[in-house]
Amino acid sequence: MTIIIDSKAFDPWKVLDDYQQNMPHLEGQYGATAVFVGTMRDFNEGDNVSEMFLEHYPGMTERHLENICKLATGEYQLLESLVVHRVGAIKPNEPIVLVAVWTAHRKQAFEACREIMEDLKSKAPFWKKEQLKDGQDRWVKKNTNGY
Amino acid sequence: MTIIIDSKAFDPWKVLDDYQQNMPHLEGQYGATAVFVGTMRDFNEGDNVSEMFLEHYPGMTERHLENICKLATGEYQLLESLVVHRVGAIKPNEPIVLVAVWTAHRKQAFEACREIMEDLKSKAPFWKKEQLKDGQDRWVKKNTNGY
Amino acid sequence: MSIEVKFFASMRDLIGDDCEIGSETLKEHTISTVDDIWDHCARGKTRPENVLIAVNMNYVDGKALVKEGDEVAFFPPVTGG
Amino acid sequence: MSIEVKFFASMRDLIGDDCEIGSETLKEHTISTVDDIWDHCARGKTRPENVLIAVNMNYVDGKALVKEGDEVAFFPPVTGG
Repeated sequence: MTIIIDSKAFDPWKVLDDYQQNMPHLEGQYGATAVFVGTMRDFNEGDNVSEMFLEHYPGMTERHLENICKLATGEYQLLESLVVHRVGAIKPNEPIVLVAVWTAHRKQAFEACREIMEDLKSKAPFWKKEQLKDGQDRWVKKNTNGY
Repeated sequence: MTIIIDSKAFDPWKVLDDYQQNMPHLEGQYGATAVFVGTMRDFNEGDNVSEMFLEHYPGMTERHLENICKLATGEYQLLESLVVHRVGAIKPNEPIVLVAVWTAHRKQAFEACREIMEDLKSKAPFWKKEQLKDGQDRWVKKNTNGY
Repeated sequence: MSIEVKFFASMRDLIGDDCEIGSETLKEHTISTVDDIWDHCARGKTRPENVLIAVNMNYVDGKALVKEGDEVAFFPPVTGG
Repeated sequence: MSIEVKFFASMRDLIGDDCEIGSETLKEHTISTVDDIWDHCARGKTRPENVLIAVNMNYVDGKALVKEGDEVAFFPPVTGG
């Protein structure tokens, strides 16, 4: 189980490649890997967005992400899990979040990945401020429901 | 929309990296990517499995995978989709299948990825023959339900 | 023109190689449905209940009609992914 | 010992910087719940209905008791991911 909060841009496929190479003890055990990547779009609620700033609550954010992954690990028998989340200034087309889980069977992988993502969206203290193309900025007021 | 059936081993993260680099027209449009990777385990139904052989029905398999992706594209407004499936001899810890979809919003990505995977498991003509550690081989009789 | 009949995976182990049914045979044996094809090619073997059938790569059931030029396939439940 | 009060995102724009409530002030103003903390630090601002509250990084509601040494945070609905 690994939680990374980072202000640097990351390549989700490179991160997954590296992470999986450090799982030799799980070779032959996992039959299913489910991954979600959230990427910054250049439009939201009908407006063009040129940049975004992601604030978080240092300490609380890490703790809640850890709790979310621990709960999912028990409920879905996760063999491994990885969450990476950007903070700070983000440009369109850059990944914001990566959630990956490894399980024996696919049902658990699909459900755990989605549940971690939804819990993150509703409980992990992150806040987005969008900078619009016209120069204005605004806090995103609420998340969309993912179910 | 791309369907690949290949007898060579593939690295899912490398494949995704390459594929996404050829999607410049979609930059800033997709907010969600959902990925599933099915990997060969070294045990199944209580037995140690040393190798697997994957047979398919050339022509029909491609066609049904295309149909599955086309249906999902309409139902879930997929911006892009990719399915890669191994055939032939496969060793434990090698990826068997990769399903990836790109959408504006996460709900569609999660649901489409899972639905494509379930449809593939129930409709795409592939058959697994397992070679057990004790030298015997056997056809896998049926798939587990993923819901 | 003839009908090409294919067997895959455990169905091939059960029945044997693909079989081709020529025009003459089709007429002589009044083969008009998938069920007729099985009876002709399966050499007395009982068809497993869960067998899947495709005509020209589309799923059909045993009552489906076949005609010259068709490709018919019998196979067990699929187990890919 | 004191209570540290933090505001995040739009809540910081609304209220201003973090505030620290010392022992003396806590006693003088009989501050014992999160609601009391808001009234003391928010300078008359109405608390938005959907505000989230954490004490020592755990979610609580306005009736939650606070004590010296606690860290209290007010923030809007989270919007990460």
